[in-house]
Amino acid sequence: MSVEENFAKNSEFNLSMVPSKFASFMRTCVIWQFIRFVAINLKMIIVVRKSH
Amino acid sequence: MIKEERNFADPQFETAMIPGRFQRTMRHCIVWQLIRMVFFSVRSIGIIMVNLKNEKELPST
Amino acid sequence: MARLVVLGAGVAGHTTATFAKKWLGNGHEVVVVTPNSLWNWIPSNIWVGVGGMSKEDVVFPLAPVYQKAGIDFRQAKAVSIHPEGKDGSDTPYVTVEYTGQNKEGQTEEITYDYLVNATGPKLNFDATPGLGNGEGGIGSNTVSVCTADHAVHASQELKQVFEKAKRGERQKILVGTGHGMCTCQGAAFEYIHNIHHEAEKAGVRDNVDIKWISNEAFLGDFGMGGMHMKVNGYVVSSRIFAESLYTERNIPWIIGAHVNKIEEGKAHYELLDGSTGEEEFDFAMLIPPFAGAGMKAYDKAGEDITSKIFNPGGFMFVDGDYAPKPYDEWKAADWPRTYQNRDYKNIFAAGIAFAPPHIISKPAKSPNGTPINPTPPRTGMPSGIIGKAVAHSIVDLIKNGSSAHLHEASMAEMGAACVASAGKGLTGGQAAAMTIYPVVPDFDKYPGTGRDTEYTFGEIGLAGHWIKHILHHLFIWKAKLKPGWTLIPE
Amino acid sequence: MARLVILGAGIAGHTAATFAKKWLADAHEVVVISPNSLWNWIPSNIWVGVGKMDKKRVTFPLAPVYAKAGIDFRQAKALAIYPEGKESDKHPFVTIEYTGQGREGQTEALSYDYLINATGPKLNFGATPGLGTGSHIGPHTVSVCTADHAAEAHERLRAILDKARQGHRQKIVVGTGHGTCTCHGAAFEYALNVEHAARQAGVRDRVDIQWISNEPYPGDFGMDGMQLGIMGYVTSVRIMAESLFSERGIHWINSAHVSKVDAGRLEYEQVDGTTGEEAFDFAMLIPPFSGVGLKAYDRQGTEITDTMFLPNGFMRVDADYTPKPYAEWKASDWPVTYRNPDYPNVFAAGIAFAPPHPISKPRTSPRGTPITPMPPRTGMPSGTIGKAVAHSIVNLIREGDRAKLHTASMAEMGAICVASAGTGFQSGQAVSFTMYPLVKDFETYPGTGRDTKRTYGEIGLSGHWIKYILHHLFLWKAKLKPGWTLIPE
Repeated sequence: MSVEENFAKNSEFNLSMVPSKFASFMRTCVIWQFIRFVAINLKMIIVVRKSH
Repeated sequence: MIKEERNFADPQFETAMIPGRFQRTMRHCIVWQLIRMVFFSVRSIGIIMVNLKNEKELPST
Repeated sequence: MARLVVLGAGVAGHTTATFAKKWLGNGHEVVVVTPNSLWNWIPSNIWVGVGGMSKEDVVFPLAPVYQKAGIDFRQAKAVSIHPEGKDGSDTPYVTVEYTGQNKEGQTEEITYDYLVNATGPKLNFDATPGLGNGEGGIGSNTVSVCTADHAVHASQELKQVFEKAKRGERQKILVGTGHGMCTCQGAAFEYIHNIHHEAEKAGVRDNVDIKWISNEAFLGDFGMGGMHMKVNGYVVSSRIFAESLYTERNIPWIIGAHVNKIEEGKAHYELLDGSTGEEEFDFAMLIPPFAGAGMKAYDKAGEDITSKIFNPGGFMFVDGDYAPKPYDEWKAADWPRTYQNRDYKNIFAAGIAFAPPHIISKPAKSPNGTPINPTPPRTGMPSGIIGKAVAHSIVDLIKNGSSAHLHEASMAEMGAACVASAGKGLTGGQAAAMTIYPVVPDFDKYPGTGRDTEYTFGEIGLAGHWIKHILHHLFIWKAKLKPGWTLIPE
Repeated sequence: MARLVILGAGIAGHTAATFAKKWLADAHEVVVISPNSLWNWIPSNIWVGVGKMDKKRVTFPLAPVYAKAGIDFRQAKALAIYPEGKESDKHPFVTIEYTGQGREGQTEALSYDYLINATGPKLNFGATPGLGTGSHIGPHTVSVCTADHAAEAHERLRAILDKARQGHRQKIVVGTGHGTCTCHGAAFEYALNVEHAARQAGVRDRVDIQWISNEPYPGDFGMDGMQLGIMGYVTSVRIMAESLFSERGIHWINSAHVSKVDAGRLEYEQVDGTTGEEAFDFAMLIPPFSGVGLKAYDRQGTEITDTMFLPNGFMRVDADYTPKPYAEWKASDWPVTYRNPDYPNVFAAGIAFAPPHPISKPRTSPRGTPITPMPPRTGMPSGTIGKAVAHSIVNLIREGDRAKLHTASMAEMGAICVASAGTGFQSGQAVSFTMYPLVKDFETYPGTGRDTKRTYGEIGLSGHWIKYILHHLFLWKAKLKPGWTLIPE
């Protein structure tokens, strides 16, 4: 509820996607982020390999 | 040519979220959609309950 | 025995020099000319700027590393290039002016067989009145995080602002770009989100208004015309991604702004629609525009040929297609592939020093004729990749003669991985991890977004912070040429 | 023995009549007056409009249902209300004119003890030249507002898709036909269903689809948009709507008042004053809604229409109609009991009641043309209001003037809305929304005006299944088949 009040503060905020409590929590949830860490690394390695 | 990329060629479509292949598949995946239907039904019942709860009785004037 | 002279020891120059030396061995000479005695991992400067790291964490002295590697290091500033030599000698050379090694102020001519210009940018604070001190340095009105020293200064100023906020004084922070032609929005983006994060940690966020101002046409342009990336299975414009992040953190934005004047506590700006405005601040970090390092060039007769070798911005012409063309005729193929100078085949330019054929974002002007558009970023991963390719080419030229095949690293065929910090902390930190392929959009190959959405992806979270932190140590390890450094990709 | 007269047999009127009769049983009289012999599940009309259902599947004859329930059904059009009766007889009454039951054209005066005005909208095609005259649709555009209109829309759409199949490029325009339209949801569904139909017919690449609407942006829906929870984020429905259009290659024109329609061409004016025109081969434009044009007279026979109704023909109820600037609008302005302030035995339900103000921000073009989407009052809110009003009247009949009234404020009411984006048991899709409350309440929910935990949206096949199940469920309920009272509004 706290972050979505931002919508009211500024009309230009209206085209945004503001994370809910769950999404915010997942962003700093260590277990989930470890999984994402591996996934992002794989994605990055692919791009690095494509670039050389 | 990937569908979602073609659509972004139009500037009016800039601020959109266009589903990728995975999201498009999930939208028609029967098992997942059954789960979503149950989920949405539960939400709908929540709304109906709130409406019933909010129906108050006021003294007639 | 051939001599390769590398001007600059940033990401591009350092990569070129170290790989060239490794491949050439002791049979040939590699000389590095740079005015700084320290190597700096620039991406971490933003953490110095919020007090999360000290200067020592992001720099190390170059001399011992080069000594161990057998690279001839001259702490000097390159002044001019003489690609045809001079009267009486055909050997090309550069003149340098020492800034250290106890030879301060002395000039010297260093001959070369091959030259790599990797001088990086000049931080052109003078482009906006009030942004600098008139000597290319940082002024008293605004701070910067472009160098480690600037960042240290910024963190001290920021600390004072936080202290005032703690005492209940409302503070206004402005972060962004200080001119209509800036690049490097990424650094400002990271800095503003790190400030937000630190303000929250310090419990003063409610007393601090944070605002973004930049020359981008929309939030999330980043000088690359924005990008469309996969997020949660959807393809979205980086605009939504960025606007969402700013909204979530209650950071309003001014976009399409050319900051034309800074006074104490006040920035004046002009917008793309021609309107003007001003914004007050207690603390402002505004990135200056970049110019070339300001080297001159002379032919054999001593005539100034600077404009033949460099574009008006001071960046070196290479094998790009520099013919002016309207925006919709721009092609991915215009971008340079080998970074070889078009006139002198033994000169290359890498990193920020090469002249991009055109900007990547859509060019835009205000009704008053002020160009307001971000110039293309050439930092980080692309710099390293280009540096390595150039080293490869020169090594082949030295070993196999002028018929050698040159190595290519077009930014239109190059992906980049970019991790933009949004707050530091082992469990509370966050960063936006992005991959983008290719850097320069190729609308022939990928009509629509210009990029391959399979490989263009973005996500924000703690994992991104871990990656950024690991990259910090990894690249400093690599730059120090510690065991296994060649295994670490650019 | 009291008599409750209900004008209209749409969602609001039918719900009110059936519940009132169930609760009052044979002790009191319930009379329904409706000019139509058929009941229509309007949300499914868009499927008739793309030929996925025929008219028979979305309508049924009312007479047998009412006969079985013991409701007195008069197939007639209400003409005027006499809430004070006549000089000679102070009993209030309505005058009606039959349109069926073998008595076409006959008029009659019908006295009542309680009256519910649930007449729904007049489809005001006449508001835009070329869209039609009066309440009749013109030859240039089609509509999906009634089952007959929808059937005709399908006939013409089929011809368009045939032409596309023969290789002719076709242009389809879908949206609203006037600056003050409401019911964007139906047009939105139709646009997506037409796109789906064109794709299924294999001619999508030869059909250009253009959306035109009086909303400030796609997804306003006359409710000032909404911020909803989706995939763990809270986002404006604008992004969702624009994304759906983008994904399907449907272009949009916003803030447009369609000012004139000709054969194959329409003119529009936008809120910034610019004008434009759009050529089309097929256009489905929703007309603006107005009240059905009921008159009211006092005991002396003096017309009092203006005191009972607002100028747009909707009935005054217990809302705060004082004109106020947008910033001062409050959730508490909205009606709670739907009782007429002057005549306490008259109520209005569904579209027939006058909303105190739009929900979207009102805007006018530099030329003074209002371009403001009006608040939707259809579907779930209509049913909920109809039931609450029936409840109140039953209490009044049983307990007299001291009885308690039931409330159904749209500012405290949630709604479930499923917008179809294409039919098919496996290929269909629909956007399922829940929202709470319907009218934004910034005092209770300072951020977005709504409770984002209860305001939610998702697109997928499951939405289509839900819409399909609702279709059958509500027809079952409207036919008063066993267990009908268990199905919520």
